[in-house]
Amino acid sequence: MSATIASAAQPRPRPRQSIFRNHIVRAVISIATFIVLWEVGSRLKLPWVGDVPPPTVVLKALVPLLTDQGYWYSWYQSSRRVFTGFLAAMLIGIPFGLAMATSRIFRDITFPVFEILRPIPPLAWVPAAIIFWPTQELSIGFVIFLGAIFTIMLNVIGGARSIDLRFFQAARSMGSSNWDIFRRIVLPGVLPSIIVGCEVGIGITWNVVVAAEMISGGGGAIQSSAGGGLGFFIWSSYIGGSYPLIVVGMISIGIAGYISSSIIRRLGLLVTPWVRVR
Amino acid sequence: MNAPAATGAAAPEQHATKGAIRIQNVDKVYYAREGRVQAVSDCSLDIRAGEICMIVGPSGCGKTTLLNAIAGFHDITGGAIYLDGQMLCGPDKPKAEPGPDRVVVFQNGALFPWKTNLENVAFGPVVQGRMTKKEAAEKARGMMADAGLVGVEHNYPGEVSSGMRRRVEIVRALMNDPKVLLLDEPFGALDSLTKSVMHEALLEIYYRNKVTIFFITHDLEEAIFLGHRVAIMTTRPCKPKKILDVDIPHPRKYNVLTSPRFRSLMEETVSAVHEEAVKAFEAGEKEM
Amino acid sequence: MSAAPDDQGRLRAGISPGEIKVTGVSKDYGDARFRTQVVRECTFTIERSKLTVMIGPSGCGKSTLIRLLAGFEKPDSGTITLNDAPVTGPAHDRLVLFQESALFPWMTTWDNILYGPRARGEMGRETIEMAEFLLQKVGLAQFRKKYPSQLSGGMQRRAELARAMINNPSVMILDEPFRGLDAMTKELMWEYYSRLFEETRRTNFFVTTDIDEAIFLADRLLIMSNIPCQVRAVLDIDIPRPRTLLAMVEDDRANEIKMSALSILHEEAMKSFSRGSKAAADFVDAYSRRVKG
Amino acid sequence: MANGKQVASGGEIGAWDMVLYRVSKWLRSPTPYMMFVGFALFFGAWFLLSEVFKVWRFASLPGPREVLIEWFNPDPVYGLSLYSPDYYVHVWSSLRRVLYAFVISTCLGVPFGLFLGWSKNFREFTFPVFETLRPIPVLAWVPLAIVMFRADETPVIFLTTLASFYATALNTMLGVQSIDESYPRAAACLGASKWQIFRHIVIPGALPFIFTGLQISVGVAWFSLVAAEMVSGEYGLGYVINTSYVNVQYPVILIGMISVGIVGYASSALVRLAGDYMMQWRVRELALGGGR
Repeated sequence: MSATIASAAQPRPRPRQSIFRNHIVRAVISIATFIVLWEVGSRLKLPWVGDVPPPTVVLKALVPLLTDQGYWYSWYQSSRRVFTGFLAAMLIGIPFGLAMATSRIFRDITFPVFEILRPIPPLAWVPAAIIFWPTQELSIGFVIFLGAIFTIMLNVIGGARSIDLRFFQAARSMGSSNWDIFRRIVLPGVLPSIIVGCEVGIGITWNVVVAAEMISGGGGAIQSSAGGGLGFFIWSSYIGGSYPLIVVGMISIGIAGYISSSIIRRLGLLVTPWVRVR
Repeated sequence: MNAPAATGAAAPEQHATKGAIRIQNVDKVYYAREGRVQAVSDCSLDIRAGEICMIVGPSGCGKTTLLNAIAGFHDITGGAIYLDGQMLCGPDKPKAEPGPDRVVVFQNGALFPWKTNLENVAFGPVVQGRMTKKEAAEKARGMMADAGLVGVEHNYPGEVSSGMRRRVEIVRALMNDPKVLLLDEPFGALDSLTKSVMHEALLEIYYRNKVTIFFITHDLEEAIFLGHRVAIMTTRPCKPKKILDVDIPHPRKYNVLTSPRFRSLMEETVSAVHEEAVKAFEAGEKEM
Repeated sequence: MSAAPDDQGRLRAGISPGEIKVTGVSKDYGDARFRTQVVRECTFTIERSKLTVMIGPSGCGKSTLIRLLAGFEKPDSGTITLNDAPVTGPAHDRLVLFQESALFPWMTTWDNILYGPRARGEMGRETIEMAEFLLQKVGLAQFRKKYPSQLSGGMQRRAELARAMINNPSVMILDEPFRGLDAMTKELMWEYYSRLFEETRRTNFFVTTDIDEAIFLADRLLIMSNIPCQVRAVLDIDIPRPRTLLAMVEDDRANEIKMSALSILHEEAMKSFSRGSKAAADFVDAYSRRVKG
Repeated sequence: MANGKQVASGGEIGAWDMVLYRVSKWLRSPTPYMMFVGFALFFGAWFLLSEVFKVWRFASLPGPREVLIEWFNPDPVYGLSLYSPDYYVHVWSSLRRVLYAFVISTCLGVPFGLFLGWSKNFREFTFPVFETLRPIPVLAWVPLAIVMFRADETPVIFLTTLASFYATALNTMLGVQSIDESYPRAAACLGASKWQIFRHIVIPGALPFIFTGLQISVGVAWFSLVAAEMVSGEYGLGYVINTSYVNVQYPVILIGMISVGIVGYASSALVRLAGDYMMQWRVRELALGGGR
C-alpha cells in the first residue's frame, strides 16, 4: 500500500538522521568491540580465550606472510582443489538431477540409493576414498565432490518440481516439442535453484577441503605430505606451535569462502536477470 | 471543522451510542526509498456511532494508511483522530495505542495458524486478563455458535475454508466488545459468489451486535450493499471526494442488488469512481 | 485505444473462428472408494464467433472442464469436438489463459509473445510484424524488454492476451483471467477485453465466478450447477455491443438477466459453501431459516 | 482448484483409511519395484566389482558381503561388530557428543535467534560479529579449539556446537522475520502486551523455521563431529573410521560409515518427528492440501 511519490523537485527533508548510516556505524562499533574484547581477554589470560593469540599479535604475524610465496601457494592449492571438485560436482550433479527430475523411472531407480548415501558425512569417506583412488589428489578431490554434489542435486530436483504446472500446459498448447519444453521451460525454471544449491554447496566445499587437508597433514590418515593448502597450513602451524598463524589461516579461509560464494551469487544474478529485477 | 452534513435519510438504527470516530484534517507523510510520500492529505470524516461506513478507493490510494492510524499501527503527521470525543492521536501524541476497543480484521486474514479456532476467538479476553481461559472458551463457544460456527472449534484455521476463516476472525474481534470494527478489504481475496454469502453473514452479525464498522473496499457493489454511507476517496493523496448516503433500509438481502434504487446509487458511484480508477491505473503504469 | 478500420482488418486476418461441441462428457477423479464424479453428462456448444461465458460456484468443476477442452486430460465418456473433429490433445488451435498470470517469468514480454511461433518454428517476417502490431495493440510497446515481474497485474493480463492471439487460435479459453486484480482494474480490463473481442470476433470461452463480469462480457451465459458439474441454465444476453460499464448499470435488460441469474447462483453458492464441512451446512441451514422466518 | 482433493473430503474418511489407501496406491505404482531395481543395481555392482571380478581399484575396497559378514559376526575378525561391546561404546560416545552439542546449541541459538529477529537494536549490534565469524569453516577451528580447551572431550563438543549454533540461530532469526506483520498487529489490537506477543506470536510463528534450523543443525553436527573425531579424540565413529584405515582394517571403515549414516539419519528423523508433534497445525494443514 504505497501512495504516490511527491514531485521529485521537492526537497527531501528527513526528520531523523539517516538510518543507513546509523546501521553501518553500529556494525563498526560491534566489530570493534569484539576485537577489543578479544585483545583484552587474551592479554589477561582469561580461561579459554587466554590461549588464543591477541589480534595485535596475529596482525604482526600476518604482515610478513603477505609477501611469502608459500602462504599464497597454500591459497592456490586449496582454491584449485575446491574449484576442480566443485566443477566436477556441478558437471555430474546438474545433469543427473535434471534427469531425475524429468524421468520418473530414472528417479525411482536412483533416488533411494542417493537417499541412503546422503546421511553419511563427506569426511567419513576420506579413508575409503584414499583406498580407492590411486593418488592423494584424486581422493581429496573425490571427497570435495561428494560434499557439494548432494546439495546441488537436491536443489535441482526441488527446483524442477516447483515449476508451475501451468507453464508446461501453456507451452504444450502452443505447440512445443518435448525438447523445446526442456530447453525453454525446465532449464530456466530450475536455474535459480541451481544457483542457490551451488552457493550452499561451495560453503560445504570449503569446510571439506580444510578438513581433508588437515586429516592428510596430521590426522594420520595420509602419511605423505599432501602438497599444502590452507588446511595444511593451519595444521602445520598447530604442530609447529605458532598459534598466531593458526588464526591467520582461519581468517584466510574465511575470506576465501566468502569471496567464492559471492562470486557464485554474482554469476548467478548475471544468468538469471529476471530474478534480479523486482 | 468541516464535518459533512448528515442527511439523516440513512441514519443507522440508533442502538449503539458508542463508537463515533472523528477524523479531523489528518495528514500522513512518510519517507520511502523513492523520497517523500504524501499518503493522506487533509482528510476529514465523521463516522457516526453504530453505522457501517464504507471507504472506497483504488488500491494503493492510502485507505489502509488511514485505517492503520486509527488502529494505532502508524503515527500521523498532522490532524487528529477522536473516538467518542477522546483523542486517539493528535498533535501531542502522533501514534494511538492499539487496543481492544478498535479491532482490525486484516486483508489477508490474521488468525494465528498455530492456535485452534476456539483458542483464537478466546485469545483477546485471556490476554487482557478479563477472563480465565475457561470462561473465555465458554463465551467463545457461544459466540461461535451464534455465528453458525459449530464443529470447527478444534480445527486449526488452515483446515477450514477461507470464507469460514473470515467469519472466525470477525467473531474473534467481537469477543472483545469493541466500539469499532476496522475491516481492511476482508473479502478481497474471496471469489465473488462466496463473497455474496459472506456479505449476508456479516450483516447478520452486525444486526445482532451493532458496532460501528469502518470497512475498506474497492468493490462498489459490496460498498453499496453493506454500507449506510459510502465515502469515495481520491487517489493519492487520500481524502474524501464524495460521501454517498445509501438510503436502502436494513435489513438487506441479496435481491437488493437488482432494485432500482441500488442501481441508481451504483450509477452515481461508478461515475465518481471511474475517473479516479483511470487516474490510478495510469499512474500505476507510469511508475512501472 | 479505438480501432481504425485497417487495424480491425489486420486483427481479423487469419482468424478462422471455431465451434466446440461438448456432448455427454463425464469425468471422475480418484479411484475405488475415493472416486468422485466432478463432471457429469455435460452437454453444451461454444458457438462460432461468440463470447460464451460459463459461471458457477468455485470448486464446481469448471477448471476440470477447461482441462478437458484444452486437451490436457481426456474425458471418461462423451465427446468433445472442434469443428466436428474430435479433440485429442493440447494444440494451438485452442489456447488457454490461466487464472493469474502464466507468463514465463524468465522471458521478456517480447519473448513471451513470440514463444508459440518460435516453438513451432514459424518465425517469418510476418510473424515479427504481427508481434509488433499486437504489442502496440495491448499498449505494451515500451515494455517489450521488461520481465513479467516488472509489469503490473493488468499489464500482465494484456501481455498474456497478446501471447495467445499471435497463435491465431480458433478458440480462446479463459479461466478466470481477471481474478486477483483489484475490482477497479478489473472493470477496466472488462472494457478492454470486450473491445478486443468485438474487433476480432474470435470464438471465446470465458469462465468466471463473478456475475457482473459474466453479464458484461457474454453473448451467451452458461450457469453451472455444483459438483458434479452440469449446465443448469443457458441465457442469451442480447444487449447490443459495444457495452460500457455505465450503460450496463442503467440497462434494464441487463438487470433482468442479473436477477434471474442471481437467484439460481445464490442457491448453488450456498450449496457449494456447505459442501466444505458439516458445520457450514448447519450454518447455511440456520441461516436460510432465519432469512425466511 | 476445483477438483480432486476437495471433492474427496465429501464423505467421512478416517485417517487410517487414508493411510491404507495411500499404501495400496503406492504398491500399485512402479515406484517400489523400481526402488528395488535401484538397490539391486547398486549393491550388485559393488559386489561384482569388488568381490567377484576384482576390477581395477575396486579390488582393494571391501565388498558388501565382506562388510555384512564382519558386521554381524559374533566373533569379529577385526574386533568390531554388532556383538562386540566396543561397537556400542563408540556409537554412544559419538551420540553423546552430538547430544551435548545439540542441546547446548539449541539452548543458546534459539533465544539468540529470537532476539536477533525481535529487536532491531540487538541485531544491529551483534549480527555483524556473527556474520564476520560465520564464513570461517567450522573445521578450520579444529586446531584452535584444541589449543583453547586442552581437554580431550571439550574441543570436539565445542566444534560440533559451533556448527549447530550457526544453523539454529540464523534460521530462528529468519523465522522471526518471516512472521506476517499482521499477526503481532492483530494481537496488539486484541490487547496483548509486548511480552504476550512474544510468547503467543513470535515463538510459535518462528517455530517452522526453528525446526528447519534444528534439522540442519543435526546434519552439520554429525558432519563436523566426524571430522573432529578423525583429527582428535578417542572413541567415536569418526575415530573408528580413521584408526581402521591406519590399521588396515578396511571392512571396519565401511561399518563405521554405515553406522554414522544410520545414526545420523535416525537423529534427524527424531527432530522431524518432534517438530511435527509440536506443530500439529502445520501437519493438519499439509494433510489437507496434499494433492493438486
